[in-house]
Amino acid sequence: MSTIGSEITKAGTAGTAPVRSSMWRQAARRLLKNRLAMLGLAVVVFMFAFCFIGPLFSPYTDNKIHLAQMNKPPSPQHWLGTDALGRDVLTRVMQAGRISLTVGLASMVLSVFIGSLLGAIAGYFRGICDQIIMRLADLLLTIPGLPLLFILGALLSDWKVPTEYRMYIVMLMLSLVNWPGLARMVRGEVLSLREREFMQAATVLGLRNRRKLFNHLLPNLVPLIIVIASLNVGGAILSESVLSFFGLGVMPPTPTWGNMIDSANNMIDFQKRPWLWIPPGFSIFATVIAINIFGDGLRDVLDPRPRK
Amino acid sequence: MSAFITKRLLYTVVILFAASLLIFSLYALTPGDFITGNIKLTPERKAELREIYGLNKPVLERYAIWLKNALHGDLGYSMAQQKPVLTLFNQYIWNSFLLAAVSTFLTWVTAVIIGCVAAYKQYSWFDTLVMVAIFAAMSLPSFFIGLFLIKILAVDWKLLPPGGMIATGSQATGLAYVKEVIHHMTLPVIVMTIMGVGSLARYIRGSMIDVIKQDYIRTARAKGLKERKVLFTHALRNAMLPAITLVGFELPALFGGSLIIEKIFNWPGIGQLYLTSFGLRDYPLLMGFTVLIAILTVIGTLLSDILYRVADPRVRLQ
Amino acid sequence: MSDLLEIDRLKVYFDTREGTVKAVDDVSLRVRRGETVCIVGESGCGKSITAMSIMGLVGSNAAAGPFVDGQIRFDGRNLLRLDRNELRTIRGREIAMIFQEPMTSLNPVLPIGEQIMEPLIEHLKLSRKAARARAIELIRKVGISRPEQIAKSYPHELSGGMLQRIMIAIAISCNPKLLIADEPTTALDVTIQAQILDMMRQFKADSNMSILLITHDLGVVAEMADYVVVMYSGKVVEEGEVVELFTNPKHPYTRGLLKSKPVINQRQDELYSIPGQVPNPLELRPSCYFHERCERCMDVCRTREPRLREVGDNGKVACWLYEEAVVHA
Amino acid sequence: MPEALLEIRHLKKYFPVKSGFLNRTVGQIKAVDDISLSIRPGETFGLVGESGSGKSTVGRTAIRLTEKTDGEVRFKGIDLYGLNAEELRRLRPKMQLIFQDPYSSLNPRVRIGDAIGEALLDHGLAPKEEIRDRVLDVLAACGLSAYHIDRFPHEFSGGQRQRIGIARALVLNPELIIADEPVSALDVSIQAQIINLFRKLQESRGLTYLFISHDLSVVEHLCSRIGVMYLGSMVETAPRDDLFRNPLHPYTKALLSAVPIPIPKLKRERIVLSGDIPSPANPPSGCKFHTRCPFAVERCKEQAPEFRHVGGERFVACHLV
Repeated sequence: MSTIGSEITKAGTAGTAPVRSSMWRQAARRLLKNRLAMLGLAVVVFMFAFCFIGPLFSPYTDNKIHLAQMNKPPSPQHWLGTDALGRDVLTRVMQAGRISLTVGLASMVLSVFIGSLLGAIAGYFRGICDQIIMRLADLLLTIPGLPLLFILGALLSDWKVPTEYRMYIVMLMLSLVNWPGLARMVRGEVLSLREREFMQAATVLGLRNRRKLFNHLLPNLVPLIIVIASLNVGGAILSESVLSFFGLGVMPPTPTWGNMIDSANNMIDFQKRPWLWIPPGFSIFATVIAINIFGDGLRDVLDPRPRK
Repeated sequence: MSAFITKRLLYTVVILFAASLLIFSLYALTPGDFITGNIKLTPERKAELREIYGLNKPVLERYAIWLKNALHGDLGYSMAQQKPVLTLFNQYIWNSFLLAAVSTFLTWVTAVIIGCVAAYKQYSWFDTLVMVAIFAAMSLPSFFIGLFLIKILAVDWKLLPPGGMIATGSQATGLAYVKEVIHHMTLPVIVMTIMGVGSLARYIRGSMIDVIKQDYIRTARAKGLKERKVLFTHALRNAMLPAITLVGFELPALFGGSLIIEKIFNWPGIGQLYLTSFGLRDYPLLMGFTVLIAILTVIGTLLSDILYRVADPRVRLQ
Repeated sequence: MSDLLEIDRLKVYFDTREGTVKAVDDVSLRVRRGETVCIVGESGCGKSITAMSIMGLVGSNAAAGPFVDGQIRFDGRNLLRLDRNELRTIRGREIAMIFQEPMTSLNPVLPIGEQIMEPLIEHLKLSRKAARARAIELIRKVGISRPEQIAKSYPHELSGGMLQRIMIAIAISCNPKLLIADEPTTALDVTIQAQILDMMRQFKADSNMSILLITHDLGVVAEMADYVVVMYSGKVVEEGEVVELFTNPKHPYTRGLLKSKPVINQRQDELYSIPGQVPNPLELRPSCYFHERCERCMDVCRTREPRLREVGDNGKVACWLYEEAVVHA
Repeated sequence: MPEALLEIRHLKKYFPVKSGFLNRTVGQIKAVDDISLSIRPGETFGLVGESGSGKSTVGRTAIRLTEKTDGEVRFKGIDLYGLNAEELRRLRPKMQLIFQDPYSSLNPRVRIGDAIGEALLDHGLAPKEEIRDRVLDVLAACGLSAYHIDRFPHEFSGGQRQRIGIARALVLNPELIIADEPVSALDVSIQAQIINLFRKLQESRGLTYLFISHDLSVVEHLCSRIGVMYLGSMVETAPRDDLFRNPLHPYTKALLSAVPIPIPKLKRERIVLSGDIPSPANPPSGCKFHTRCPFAVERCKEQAPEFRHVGGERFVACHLV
């Protein structure tokens, strides 16, 4: 994505030296050199493949109940054993991952979208809309996260939402709680970008507001939003699992990593059948740590302010 | 300075009103209530009770009543426990506070040490190790690590009790009681510390790295001061400035208790109280708890602003 | 006048992702007691790093510490071979340093008085009370009124000029033999700069202290220096007595610098300007590093590095123009 | 006298100091306090002064980058502060500003070809196909090569970036260029190149400059008339030779004597001002310079001197002159 409005340089670059690498290609090259970040990316890709492609290879995707196979420990047929209804735990972890990752990612994208939009508006136009948005954000941030989610969860079960739609409502709930923090961060960035000297230069050149916003402010804001998003994906996945753990998120029989761990609440499963709740827990940990490490590498490359 | 405080206090009161109104209406929206949910009561009895507790009145009116009482220090009557909400809070909140205070202290001490050493030895193997450990701590789902440690330390190796504040049915008092509580407290504190130390250590490390690059650190070294003095009198004091604002944000967690930890470790704190009463739809208690946390959050924010103004001479004088 | 400081073939190389940067490449210079030596050069010529290496403050916690070679003899002791503690007792005690940005060179959250007392307590082992009294005296000595009040105030409450005076108070607190000043007045207004330069000359006269002054301003060099060293791309290209160097500059770079600086009441119509820009430190090959910008560039300049040789009385120059003269003479 | 290109009359810019509960304004920082000057077409007017003198603020309020508090600014006879936003925007290409810091005045994520050509496109000053050639011409005029067109600012040195800043202003064929300390951040050899570029462009394109600087030797080289500012007020205005050979105001004399001359062992009597520049938040009473002026008398403390004409094109604000 080379910068918007580069019609001038694109118009006739044939005769000149090869098009100089844009900021994005240079950032990508520096990222590739960061071994730790690449390891993180590899694990993330593996987890996505594991959850989305894995089930295709598993013979047990029918989720049928095999009472004969109840609560079997890990064995050659069932690498991670079976659960109380005789279903293959490995397949369920894959399917659960699909839901958890989708909900985590989707709620992050939603809250970053809402947060950035409102934050940018508040930061760029300031005045009343800044006050309204920020006061609303303050209000939401005053109410403790978990109790708020509890109330929303309860409302959810009351409206008798069919299970398959429940996932999308959970996404909405998570982004409702997350967007104020993001809005505040983006607003701060926009306020500082607005005062930068190259924005004053744009005013001196007499550029229209539209061009100042899209050609000058946005190209500098987009990398920061990507960094904020990558650092929040992990958090979103964690909060989804917390919700499911409290039985508020996606309800069984649809599996999520969170509600699979919830099974550990009954004493026997917890003590005798760790293969039921440890694999989903470990999957969350592996995915989130990989995303955080990759996100950190991304931030070093995209965020001009040197961190390390 | 005082003008700043009065303006902020006014703003705090406004926010609290808005928050309590929002919370109250949200709770009013949640389906069912203690009475209808209670199967033991006959329908007439239920109607009668609803009348007494004024549940039939419109939401705004109920809020007004609640608010009037709350301003007089009466947070209403817990239907499930048949006790005033405040006395209930008083009973359980200190258990949560004990857990949170110890773990917050440990979190801050560990984070400052790890953060500073990692920043000072930047690019060293220790720094990379610390960074990976920080990422791990930030990526662990708290309930999972709790269960995991209980499984290994309590169930398999029987080193620590799996939960509760005292051994079931023990009548220990005095020193024995204290020793027993500490024994039970160890595991939850470990988990809470792991949860907190990740992001804090990373924050302090980042702040320390920025400060070490500053000109006045170079001046301190040019003065021939011992490296220890350069680090503690000059670097740490400046690095901790931004961290001070985080102290205020710990306030809600100190008293609010952690719902997750108290559920897994069966710890008789205010968080567990909230969980059980949520199931029973015991509104007065739920409302009291949520508003209490909201108050603590807002006071926490105010506290960090004031702390920052006091700590940083550049801001203090404005 | 015996030598107080002698730098002999100093090399400071930094390893970066793109390659090795020879920031200081085989630099030698000496400072005699009671003498002011000025190192002049443009940004990136290595003058600051040369100064910082004397104090052992170069990239103290950079990714990989710089490669440092050569000798820095101060009062007969090679500073590069001293262990951290020995070097630390010299810093602030025998060699003091002031920097370019006074606004950021003082700890923002520590009162001024405290920051002056620190070296007194550390090196002279004064009690806090004695150190505080000495600090107030020092503040008065650097020309600031109401010293008691200033001692209690914080850096952000003072102007740039006053802060630089405080830095000088800290520097002279233990009566050092050598004061290193890295662009001390660059960030100050010209009327304040005049006051600070006056004061530095005053202290040098009072205590026979030597000064190593780093600057890019030829006017300041002319006012302060006894001896001048001109640096370019990490190397010394010319050095000499101040009058000789200004009236009869030898190296084309020195001559170019002197001609391209506009001088009050000596207006020229067309300002001479050295073409091109400083070479990229990563692409340096054996040659005279100034050859691309030099009017009198010869073939030999492009391939072989000229040696710094004696010329005239007490002057040196590294340029093939003078090499020939010696060969033919 | 041909009609002035830029006419500034009694310009004032006060920054309010707010404190207290209702953020009431309790004081005023008089950054620019009653400045008047006029610049004829093709002339270079130099504005000198130390930090806090308000010279940059004059530059920015003169093209309405920051709004004025009082006074009048006329560009080619047009009252700038009478225009609405759109009219002002359309007039902007005619009066350009060049910033001091080459690193922060260029957008790091925009190629320099776009940065230079963008305003032409936005104002419709040239058809799309022609823009590229216009950019190439102006790059050449500023000493940059064609292949630089699609590079990013971080690939250039300080001197080259300043050339890009000049090219960005030049491509709009402005009549007035305000240069706010354009060479202060550059090394001596690069400084000379940029100064020569300014002079060459003025001769070839008939530009008019308002040149703001704290470096008197650069100002003497480039400017035809010079104004000296101190703490928001104009203390003296004069043609270059008069000012440098025979300065009238004590501050100008002190300023000139403080500039270090690159001639060693030069014997010259120097006026070293005592004390520090007072804070603009509470300037001294009467003549603001009286606290540091070696010739100050009782009258200077009470009454601010009037900025009056003293013959030829010379103005000065001092009771003793």
